[in-house]
Amino acid sequence: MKLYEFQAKEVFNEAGIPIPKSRLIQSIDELSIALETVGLPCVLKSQVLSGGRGKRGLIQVVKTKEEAHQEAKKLFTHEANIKSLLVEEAIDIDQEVYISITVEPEAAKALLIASSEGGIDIETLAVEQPEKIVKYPIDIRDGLQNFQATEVAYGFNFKPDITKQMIKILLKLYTVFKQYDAELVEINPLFITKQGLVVAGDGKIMIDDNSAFRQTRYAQDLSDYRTEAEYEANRAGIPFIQFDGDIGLMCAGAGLTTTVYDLINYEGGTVANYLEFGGPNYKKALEAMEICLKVPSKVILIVTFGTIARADVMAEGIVDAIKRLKPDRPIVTCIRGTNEARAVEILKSAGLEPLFDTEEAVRKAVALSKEAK
Amino acid sequence: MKLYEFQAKEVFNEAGIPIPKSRLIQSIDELSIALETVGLPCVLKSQVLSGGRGKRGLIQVVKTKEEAHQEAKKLFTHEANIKSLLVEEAIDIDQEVYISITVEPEAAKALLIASSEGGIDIETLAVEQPEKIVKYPIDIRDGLQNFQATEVAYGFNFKPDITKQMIKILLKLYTVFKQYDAELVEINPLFITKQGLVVAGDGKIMIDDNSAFRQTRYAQDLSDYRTEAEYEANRAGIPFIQFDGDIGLMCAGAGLTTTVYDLINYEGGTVANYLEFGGPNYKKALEAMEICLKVPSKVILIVTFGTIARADVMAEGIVDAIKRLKPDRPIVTCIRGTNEARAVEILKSAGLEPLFDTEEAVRKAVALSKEAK
Amino acid sequence: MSIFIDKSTKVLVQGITGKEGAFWTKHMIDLGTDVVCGVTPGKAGQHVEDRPVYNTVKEAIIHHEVDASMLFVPPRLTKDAVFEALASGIKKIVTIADGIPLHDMIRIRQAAKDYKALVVGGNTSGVISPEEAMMGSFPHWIERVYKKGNIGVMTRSGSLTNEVTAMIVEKGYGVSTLIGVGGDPVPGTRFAEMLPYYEADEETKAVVIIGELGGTMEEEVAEAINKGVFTKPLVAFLGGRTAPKGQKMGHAGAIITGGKGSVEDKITALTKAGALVAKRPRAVGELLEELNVPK
Amino acid sequence: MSIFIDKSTKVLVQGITGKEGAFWTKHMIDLGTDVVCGVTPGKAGQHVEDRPVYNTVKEAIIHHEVDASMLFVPPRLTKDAVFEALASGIKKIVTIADGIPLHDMIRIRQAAKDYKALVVGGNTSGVISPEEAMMGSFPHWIERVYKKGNIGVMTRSGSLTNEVTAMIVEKGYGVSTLIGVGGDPVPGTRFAEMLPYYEADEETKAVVIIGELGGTMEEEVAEAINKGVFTKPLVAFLGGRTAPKGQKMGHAGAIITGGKGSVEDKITALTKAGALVAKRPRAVGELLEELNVPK
Repeated sequence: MKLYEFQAKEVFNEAGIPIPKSRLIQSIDELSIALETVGLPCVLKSQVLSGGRGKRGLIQVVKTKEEAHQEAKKLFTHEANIKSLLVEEAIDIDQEVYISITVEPEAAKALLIASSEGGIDIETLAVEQPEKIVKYPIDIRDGLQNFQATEVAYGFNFKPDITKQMIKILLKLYTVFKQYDAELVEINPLFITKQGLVVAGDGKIMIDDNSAFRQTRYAQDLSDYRTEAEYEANRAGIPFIQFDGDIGLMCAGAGLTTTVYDLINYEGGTVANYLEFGGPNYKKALEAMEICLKVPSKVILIVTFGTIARADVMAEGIVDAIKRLKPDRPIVTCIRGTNEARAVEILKSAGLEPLFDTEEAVRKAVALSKEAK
Repeated sequence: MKLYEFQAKEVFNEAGIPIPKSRLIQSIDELSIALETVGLPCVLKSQVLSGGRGKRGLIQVVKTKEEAHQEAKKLFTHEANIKSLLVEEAIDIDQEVYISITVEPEAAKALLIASSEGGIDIETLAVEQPEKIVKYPIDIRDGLQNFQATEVAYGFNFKPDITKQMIKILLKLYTVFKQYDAELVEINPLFITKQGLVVAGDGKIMIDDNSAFRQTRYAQDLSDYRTEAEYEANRAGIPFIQFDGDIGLMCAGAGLTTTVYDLINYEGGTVANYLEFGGPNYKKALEAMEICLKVPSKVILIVTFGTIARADVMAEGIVDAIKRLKPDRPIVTCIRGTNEARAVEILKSAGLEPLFDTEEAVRKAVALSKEAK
Repeated sequence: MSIFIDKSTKVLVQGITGKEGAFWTKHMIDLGTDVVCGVTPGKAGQHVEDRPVYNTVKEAIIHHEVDASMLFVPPRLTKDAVFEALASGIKKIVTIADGIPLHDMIRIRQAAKDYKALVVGGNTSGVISPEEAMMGSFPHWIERVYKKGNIGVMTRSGSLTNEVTAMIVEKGYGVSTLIGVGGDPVPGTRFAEMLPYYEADEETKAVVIIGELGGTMEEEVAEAINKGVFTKPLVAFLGGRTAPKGQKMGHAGAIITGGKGSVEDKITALTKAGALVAKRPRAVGELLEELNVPK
Repeated sequence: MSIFIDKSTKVLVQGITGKEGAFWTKHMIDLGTDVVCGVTPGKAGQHVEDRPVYNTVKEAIIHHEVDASMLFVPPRLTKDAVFEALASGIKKIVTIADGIPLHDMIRIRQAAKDYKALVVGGNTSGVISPEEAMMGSFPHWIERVYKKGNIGVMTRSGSLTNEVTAMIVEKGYGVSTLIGVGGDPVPGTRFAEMLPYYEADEETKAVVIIGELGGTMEEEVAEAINKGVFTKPLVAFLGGRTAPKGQKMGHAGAIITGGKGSVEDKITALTKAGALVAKRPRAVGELLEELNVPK
């Protein structure tokens, strides 16, 4: 689970990592008070979970009250469905630094990544001048130790005062990583101000979903779903992504789904949505199909090869869902695995033509999607 | 630093280790309310830091209000200088268990010690039937793990319900050990009640003095000092113990002090007090001698062999202290170490006869102490 | 033949009395697995499929020789159960738990390294050597997938494994040992770590890996081939060639891999190392034939 | 000759620019110690006694070969400084800090074991090989204690060491290497662990240990003699024979040692192993003579 910038900064602030003066507003009415607190010039930062906000125009520097109102109005009515803005003081930036802590799966360690050349071009730097990026493995039993943060910080060759601030921030960033069961904590850019202070310019925290049971502070935020179908799927606990193609996919397993996605593309078709209909969701045929039918697709393709997710149970669910929902588009099934013979009987008795070969099923779905055009 | 039983139980309670219903009282006036809360019969437990309370009559079981008042009055006027009583419900004991966690210096681990035969005879058991005591080393990086507590608890062959309570208590006891930088956490006895509950009958927590800077909750309690001299020494940060012999000792270093103590005994003398006049205290000659003079001794013997604690600085301090305090008893000095030639000059110029050999100094002090009788 | 487990491997089951544990223990035994005993705290004295149950692993290994432990333990308790098995000296551990906290998995893998043990999982069906033995939750009854043979299979996926393996079997091949390393970001055991075992196994004539977007496990396989650690034919199938790119892991993910880690990069690395990469599941079997891997 | 340190040992000083660090660095050099460089974060570029200062140990070892690290670091920061030295591959570390938290010391000793390193201290004056080298805060200028010779000395005490060693020197002996293991309940290095080095050192003809009440370090020495790990003459001095008994460690202390650990028990163990135990400091020198240890 990814936190919003304002949430990440809230966490940073509590941990003792300096953040700019700021105020979160949910409507244009709150802007004036925010400006009084924060001062001018300031930055209006749209709170959305997707990246590349700067390039998409979702971050605006404003110098006057009028400009602030004008830009805030634009952002609140932006198609990106922006629910809140972080109004933040404008910082006199001397330098932008990159720091993050993530997981290194091979070594089974945490990995501190740092570069004195932070900012939006960090990924380019990683490719072109990887030597400018420090990668420092951390044993999670002891955590990031003071001497390690010291080694990293002095490596930047900042002035002593900046270095001391940097050491503290690195140590605190690790405590956040640990305390929040994070997949990633990232500050990019970390500003060094002209006044000689080190301040988090942005903040990204991704909490491990498997640790949700012990990370209850920030529940999954639903305001960022783009469509009703995505929202419904999330409520039902069903992984779902919406695209703008023709074939609605109900598949089991991320690997098989991705493969079917590839096969559809190879055959010249397009995907309308991805829906996880396997694992713990294999008994949720009704909800799954209901969500699929909300997406404007031309055909629904169901591909499974289940083990614990029994084929017969899935087939029964599908048949039941068809009876209840009376879908307005053709359905192609390719349901295999445990008890597949029984599944075939069930599907046939409901008038469907069960297929057994994934490629064949994909070809049929693509053909149907083209016919419907 | 050792906590009182009531403090240890406070810590246990917060950590989730069950304790008996109880109320702390500081005077006899509070007894009635305590009895109402706790009920009868109950136990009056004197809160003193020294051990062997049961054998010294400092713990009394009472059945009636009258008996309670009678015994409480006795305890509050007891020579042991009891400042408070823990009034605790009487428990229907089925079995007494021993558990503790301490440090194993050789292996560099924590050590969980447990026996299903707890109570006051645990030390005898340790000598006579050591196989009845489990010693379980714990890696402090991971702490006591659930499976380890499970192994220890099932080793007792209790009923499953008791075992489950035991596992939780072991895990919580470890969190106390860790959280309080403890040298020792001990529950003896740990009661198994006739009702099938596991409850801490007593509690001992010893906090590492070197961790005092991060263990600030319980400051050293001064009410337990027996004499004004001990209290003053503690205020001055000077290690001090009072005995009832004739020679007041101002020594540097625990090892040397203990050795001088031995030598005095070998020579037929007795020690009036031990005072640490070395290490960080080597400049505190005035305070040290002031404390020594409060103890009824016949002679003061000063033995040092200092390195950083410079001999000349100590000699100067002694001479200054003598001038100011005008001691009423003879002083024998044996001050060696860094700059000892200068120290000799200083002492001689003040009319003292500096000695260089510890045994000679001890013999002289013993002789003086006998003359004075 | 097979690696990791065969008929002679003595398996202990942690969490044997649970619903899932008892169900799959029966199936493991049906397939020939030598399940010797089980552990569930508080259930000592009970039996599951005639196998005795103990309170702790420590107790169990007093009475039984044990080579491997199979965990049917909830994700939150998995770290503790793995540590218990490791502390008892067990060197092969399989956990199928789906939802093990990430930071727990880091500790599990780190501990496995310290103990020089293999922990396979979580988020997997486990390990199966068809007609020999199984540790996990494989539906060995699906004949067109779980057929004995001479192809080693390693996979990060669930259903996709059935899809691909079915294509191998369709061509007349079978499986020596199938290892599901699992779909978690930090699996206990990685592809490249199992290659030396497949290399040493006389009956395994080729290995198929079923990979995914993200991470560097496939690149590590390419490296192992480059280093000569693995010299047998290797065919890879990777889903996600046309998948829309998500930027899930912020900049850090891209930085770690130096901007690599995409399916294209994996394909390049594997191809350079001399492995074949199948575009469709069906092609896996076809490529094995092209390589003249005997059936 | 000497063990642990001699003229050729290249020593790094952590905390070299501090008051204590600079003071003792001068004395270490005066005694012949090969101090090659120092570390204090933020002071890179400075010099102490002409030795260059670096921000980190990692940086220092790029420019210097280092055999040992001497710490003049406050007790609260000692764990971090020891870990820094260990992480840089330094295998001999001495810390004189008085007041290192107990749980920190457990980790320090555990880490030292993991790294197969020796950490001497805290709460000690360190290690000295008279006329060769010194790591710590020994007043080598006190001639009647710090005289070169062939007696190895190990001690848990401070001032008592001067007292006892003076008695050794009074009899015409001198010291090969004096190691203060320190007075903390968990010292980084224990008596018995240093015995093999004294055993191997040709010039050391006998070892004197200066022990105390409590703990089991003296019993471990007896065991080492029993096992033949140490075969040279050994004389022990133990203070506290007549000391009033405190029950500081509750029941646990008594349980761990099975009711033992008193000075009498230590004397019994050492005597049984063939060591001699001196009753008074003066007797230490006398016993060495009785044992015909050459001067």
